[in-house]
Amino acid sequence: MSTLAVMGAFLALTVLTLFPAIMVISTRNVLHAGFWLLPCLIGVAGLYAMLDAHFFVVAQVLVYIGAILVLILFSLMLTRDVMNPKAPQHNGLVGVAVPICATMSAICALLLARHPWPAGPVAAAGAQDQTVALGRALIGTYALPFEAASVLLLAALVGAIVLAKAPQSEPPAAERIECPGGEK
Amino acid sequence: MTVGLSHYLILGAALFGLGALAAITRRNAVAVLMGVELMLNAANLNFLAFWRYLTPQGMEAQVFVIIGFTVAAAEAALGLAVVLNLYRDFGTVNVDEASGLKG
Amino acid sequence: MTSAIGLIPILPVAAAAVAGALAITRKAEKAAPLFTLAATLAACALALMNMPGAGPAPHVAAPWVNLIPTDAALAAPPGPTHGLPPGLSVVVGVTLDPLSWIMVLVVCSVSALVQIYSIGYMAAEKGYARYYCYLALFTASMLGLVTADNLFQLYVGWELVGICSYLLIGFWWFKPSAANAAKKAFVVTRFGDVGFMLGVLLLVSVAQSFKFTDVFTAYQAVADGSLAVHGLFSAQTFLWLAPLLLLCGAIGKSAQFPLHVWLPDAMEGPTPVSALIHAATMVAAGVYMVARLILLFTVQAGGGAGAALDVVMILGAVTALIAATIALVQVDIKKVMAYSTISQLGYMMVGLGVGGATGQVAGMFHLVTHACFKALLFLTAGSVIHALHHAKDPNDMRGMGGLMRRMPHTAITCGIGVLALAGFPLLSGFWSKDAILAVALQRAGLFGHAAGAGPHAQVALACGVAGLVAAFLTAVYSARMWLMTFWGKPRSDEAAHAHESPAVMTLPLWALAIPSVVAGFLLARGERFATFVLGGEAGPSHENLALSIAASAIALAGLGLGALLYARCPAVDPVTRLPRPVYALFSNLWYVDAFWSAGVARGSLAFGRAVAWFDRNVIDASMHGVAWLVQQAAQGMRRSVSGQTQAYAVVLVAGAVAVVVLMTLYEQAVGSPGPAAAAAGWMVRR
Amino acid sequence: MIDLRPLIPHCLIVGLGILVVLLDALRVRRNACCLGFVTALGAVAAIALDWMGPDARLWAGQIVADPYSRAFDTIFLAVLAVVALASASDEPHIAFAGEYYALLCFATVGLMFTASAGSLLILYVGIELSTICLMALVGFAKRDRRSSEAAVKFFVLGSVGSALMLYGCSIVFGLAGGTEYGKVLGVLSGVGGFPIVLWLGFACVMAGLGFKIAAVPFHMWAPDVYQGAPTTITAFMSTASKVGGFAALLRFLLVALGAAPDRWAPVIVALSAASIVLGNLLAVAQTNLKRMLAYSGITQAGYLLVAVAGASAADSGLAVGAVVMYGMLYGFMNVGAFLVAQVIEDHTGSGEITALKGLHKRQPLLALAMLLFLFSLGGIPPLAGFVGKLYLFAAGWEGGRFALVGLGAVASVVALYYYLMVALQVYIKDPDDDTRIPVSRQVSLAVAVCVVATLAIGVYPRPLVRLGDRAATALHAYAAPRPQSALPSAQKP
Repeated sequence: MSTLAVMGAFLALTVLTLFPAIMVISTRNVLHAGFWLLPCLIGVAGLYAMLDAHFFVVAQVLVYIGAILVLILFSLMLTRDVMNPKAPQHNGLVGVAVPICATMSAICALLLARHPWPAGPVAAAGAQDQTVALGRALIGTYALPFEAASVLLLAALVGAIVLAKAPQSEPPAAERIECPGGEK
Repeated sequence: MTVGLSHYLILGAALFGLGALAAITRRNAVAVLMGVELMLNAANLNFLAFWRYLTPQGMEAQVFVIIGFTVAAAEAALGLAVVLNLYRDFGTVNVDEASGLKG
Repeated sequence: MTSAIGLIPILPVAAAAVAGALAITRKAEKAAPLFTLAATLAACALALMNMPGAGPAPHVAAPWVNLIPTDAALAAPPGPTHGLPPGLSVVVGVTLDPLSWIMVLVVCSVSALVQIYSIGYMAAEKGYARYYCYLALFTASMLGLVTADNLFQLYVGWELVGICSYLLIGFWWFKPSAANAAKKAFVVTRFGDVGFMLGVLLLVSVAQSFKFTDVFTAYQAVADGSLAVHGLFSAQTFLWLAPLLLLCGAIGKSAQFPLHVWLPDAMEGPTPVSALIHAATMVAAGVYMVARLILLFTVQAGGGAGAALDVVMILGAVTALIAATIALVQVDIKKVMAYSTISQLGYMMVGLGVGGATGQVAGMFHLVTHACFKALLFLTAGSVIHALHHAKDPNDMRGMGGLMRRMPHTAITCGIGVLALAGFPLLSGFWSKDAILAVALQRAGLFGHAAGAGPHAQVALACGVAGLVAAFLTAVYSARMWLMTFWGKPRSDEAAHAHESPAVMTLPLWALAIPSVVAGFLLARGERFATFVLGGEAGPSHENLALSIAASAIALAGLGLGALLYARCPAVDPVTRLPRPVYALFSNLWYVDAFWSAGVARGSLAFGRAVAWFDRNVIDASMHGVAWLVQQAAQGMRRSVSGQTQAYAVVLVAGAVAVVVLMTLYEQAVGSPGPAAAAAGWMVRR
Repeated sequence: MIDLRPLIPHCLIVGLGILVVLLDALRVRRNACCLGFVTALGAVAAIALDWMGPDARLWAGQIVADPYSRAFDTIFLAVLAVVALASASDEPHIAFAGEYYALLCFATVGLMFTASAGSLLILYVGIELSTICLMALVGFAKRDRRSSEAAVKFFVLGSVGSALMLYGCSIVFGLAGGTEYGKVLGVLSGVGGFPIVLWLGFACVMAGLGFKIAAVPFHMWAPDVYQGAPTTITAFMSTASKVGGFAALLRFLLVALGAAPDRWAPVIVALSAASIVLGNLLAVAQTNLKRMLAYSGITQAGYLLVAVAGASAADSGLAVGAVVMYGMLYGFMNVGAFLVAQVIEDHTGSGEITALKGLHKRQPLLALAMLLFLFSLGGIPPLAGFVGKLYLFAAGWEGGRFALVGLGAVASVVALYYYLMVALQVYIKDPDDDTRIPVSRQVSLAVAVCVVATLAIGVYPRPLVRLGDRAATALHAYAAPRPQSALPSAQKP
């Protein structure tokens, strides 16, 4: 691929990633925000592909888009009926948060761009070799973090089940409604 | 002009900031979770960019990304359970309405 | 036998544990005093058996803990350290040098008498065993403090004394005023304690040891220039800062101006506790500490005049004077005594301010005699209050009068105490007060000249004169207090029907009255005392007939004036029934009376009121003001914690950004380009 | 073949977690308190096994088993044991008792990883593991609205904190080509000493660790979450989790960034001063006991940071020893205070400080225990808190942080005010209701352990000092083999 084509692809993926990200923030409808997350995550998967990280392209699609995003959309639909479409979808912190997040992004971008990173990309191994090497690493040098991550998933699973399971006796409905700050 | 490491890093920084913005300003708890996922994605992008340009033979970055995926999945699962709980007790999924504890 | 002296502070702790167990289980509460009293007397006996003689003072020590024993620190190559060396160890020890020995005797005997007295006084109270538990703990803390041979133990005892006083002053927790007074005493003294702690840390960091002897050696070495001071300070700064920081502690604990405000409020505790606090324990701690460490106040660079001693002396004189004037206008019998205590503590500070062994002896001498007569006075006050406990305000002297007949033992012993306090010739207070005035005025160049380092002559002169004035005022209010309480006719039903306290309460009074009379005389005007304290060396003589006569005259004049002013106040004047010429004579005297009232007395009363006002509205109020400000700031901050999760997240993210910005600023301050500058440079180059 | 013996205690605790779930699921609860005792016993056994294991650095130094990590493991496991014991009496009322203990165990394993972490990878995994478990535990009291609210808050802030930390790790990785601490140290010997970008990574990692230790400005979650969470969980979070953050922080700063202490020191000093001032100020205004303890915990984190700041300038041995020591005694006294708070809250239904009114009449022994904990937290001799604070301040002083030590000393006075306010309620005020407060045997035992530890450490701290000493020596030895030329001053040509 020519340099120009690579640049073009990168720019396209940038737009594909950042524009939906902005929409995730700004769109009023939360369900739409959930849908906007899809192209964003696909854009990131594309970037992974450009970085020759083949395993993670698949992982991104499977884990993020296949599992996490579906989970998110599912729970959005579950709780949608409580959301008043006329109520504001953003809190009063926009004025404070925008400059702070912009500053953070700017500082990160400037510093990272300015740093004299060692020159140029080194040729990457093929997809199959990479995946084999990763598999070996996960049962070799990095077995411990891998195992720890499995405990982490187990813990999250246990915690999620405990929290999500309905309590034996529901509190009366009247008690639920009068929450502090409930009426905005 | 070729696409270099810094391009990915700048993109990552932007994505990170946008994720933080979503996490801070959206009232809906699920949308907050989406923001956090964006932030984690930015970090993962950083890792893979560094891996590709600096240590293509090393494995640590990829392991870190796998951990990042795991954490994202775990947080999504747990987060949604927490939100469900919030919905049960408060009748809302807006983070800013659960503000009884303060001071 | 010597090794047993380690038990002196431990025995009362054990007794306190037993009493505490009785208090918690609420069983056999009446047995508590047996244990605490036995422990106190045993400690006293141990001290008596180990009286320091010509040889080295009895001393036991045991290593307790190495404070900083890290192997890593020991293995590290020697580099610049900022103070504490690796392997600094705390050796706990009990010493019975003359200074400690005297204090042990004073603490034990006063504590034992207070405990006996309390058997009667507290008989009807709830929490009997709890009370004795606290008393024993208080005694133990003070014994630990005075027998310490190192700064660490001194500090621990210092803090424990504070806690015990908190518990005892707040003993009647159901009275809000008692609870507040307890808090106030604790918090106000803590202000001084901060200084004390910093002073201890500073000294230890230089001396690299907690032991008094090591600290003295190191301090002397710094003064000589043979030891360098690391850290923030120059040697010169260290030499004045360290003693002054220590003095802060004494100001708080010994109720010196301007931190004396807690002491009058501390009267909310049971009266025997006041006796203990005022005579032997809490307030004596500060004076004892300064006396113990007097070398630090005296030694200055190049043998120059002691700025630290000037401060001690001026502070003492100001306190003595101010407190005496306030005492003049009080109507609460315990308040009079409280201010009197403050005033006398000021005296002790004036004595200590002379510096060296001379000052040490003078201050400690007054501490000992004051312990006798002030404990006596408080216990008599307690006896009176106990007798009047049905009255609306049993402490108010305006509701007393004529108790002389109803309570002869109390009245006579109180009279002895009052005379001793006023400095009546040949009683104990006379000798010790005289000694302080003598050393102060000698330092000023009068009555012979004193050699060696010490405060400036002008300061000594001013403070000596202030001491004389205060002595006069002391005599006035002493007479007033006694006369208003015991003289004349009862001014209330309760006073008219008061009964003498039981023997268990009056016996301790007599036991204290005897030393109040003879202590000064027996110690031969301080000289025998001085010889003992200085370990066999003959103390310097302050024999000066002229000064003694002057002091006696001042005391007698004060007493006389008091009698003139107040002997008539309590009741309808008996002299009106006398034959006419005699009455005229008394009338003439009355003119003198009026003259004194209009002139000196009313003036000093007004001054006293003004000082009391200042005390209440400026010093007290500024303390409250600080507390109020903190509360307001806290409430303001509290409102900013909104409960909004995402506002918290903003702070979290902003915190991370702030860390980067902070590092930038710091880097720019130290000269290398920070991220912001680097980023700007990058933009320009593009 | 890699020697896996150092990981036996970790495996034991994971296995313990699974075991209690199975015991619960199979209804093997003859005695209702069995699970709590099993957990506590397992924790104690793990402490013993931990100290029997060999010292090792596994997988190229990613994980380090040495007396330093063991000292901290001991703290986490001791807190786990005490908390499990105290929870045992409530077991019949907990809906998912097995899962409750399992999550506590998993959180403890995560903390043990943070103490052993020799690379940011392990550190991140450990921190995430403990945080995720705690997220679930905070919301465990599902029928309590406050618990749900606290869970949401902890979840949102914890996720943002973890994302910040992961981003920071990525930057450090990019600079060093790896996150093993030795590699990070190598970056410092590169061109220009301390690359500017490393600040960025440091700041983000610091945000994650600051969140864990609840230091200002990363502290905002703590009061709300402490107040809302079940009290036993609060006790665990405010001690084990906080100390775990310090274990990781010290190793990261002294090993990975050990060659540039003058660069990170100002940040630590600023965090410390801010924590001390803000924590104290806000604690003064609190009326809820758990909130007050939360703000006091923020102040305590500030005190610990005084020692960390001291470690920057001088030899770090004293500071490390002081942190280990304070971590241990803080664990006992703070857990003790929270357990008393729990008893009161269970009985009266109120978490306000005024609920303690006249406690000494209703339960004299518990009142005495509370008084001891409060005085110890206030740093009054001869209790443990005094010795600990002495060490922390001595370490700060040794490191030349005189102003910070002065601030800490003044703050200790202010802190006494709010501790005494509670003592006032306990001892001075009259109770509204004179009935005796029942305390279960399990809770009594747990409180007694805390009391004995608080007293014993205060009176005879020597063994704990030795422990801290060994930990310091170990960390020193771990950091020492690095070439001294890594120091920026030495690598000039």
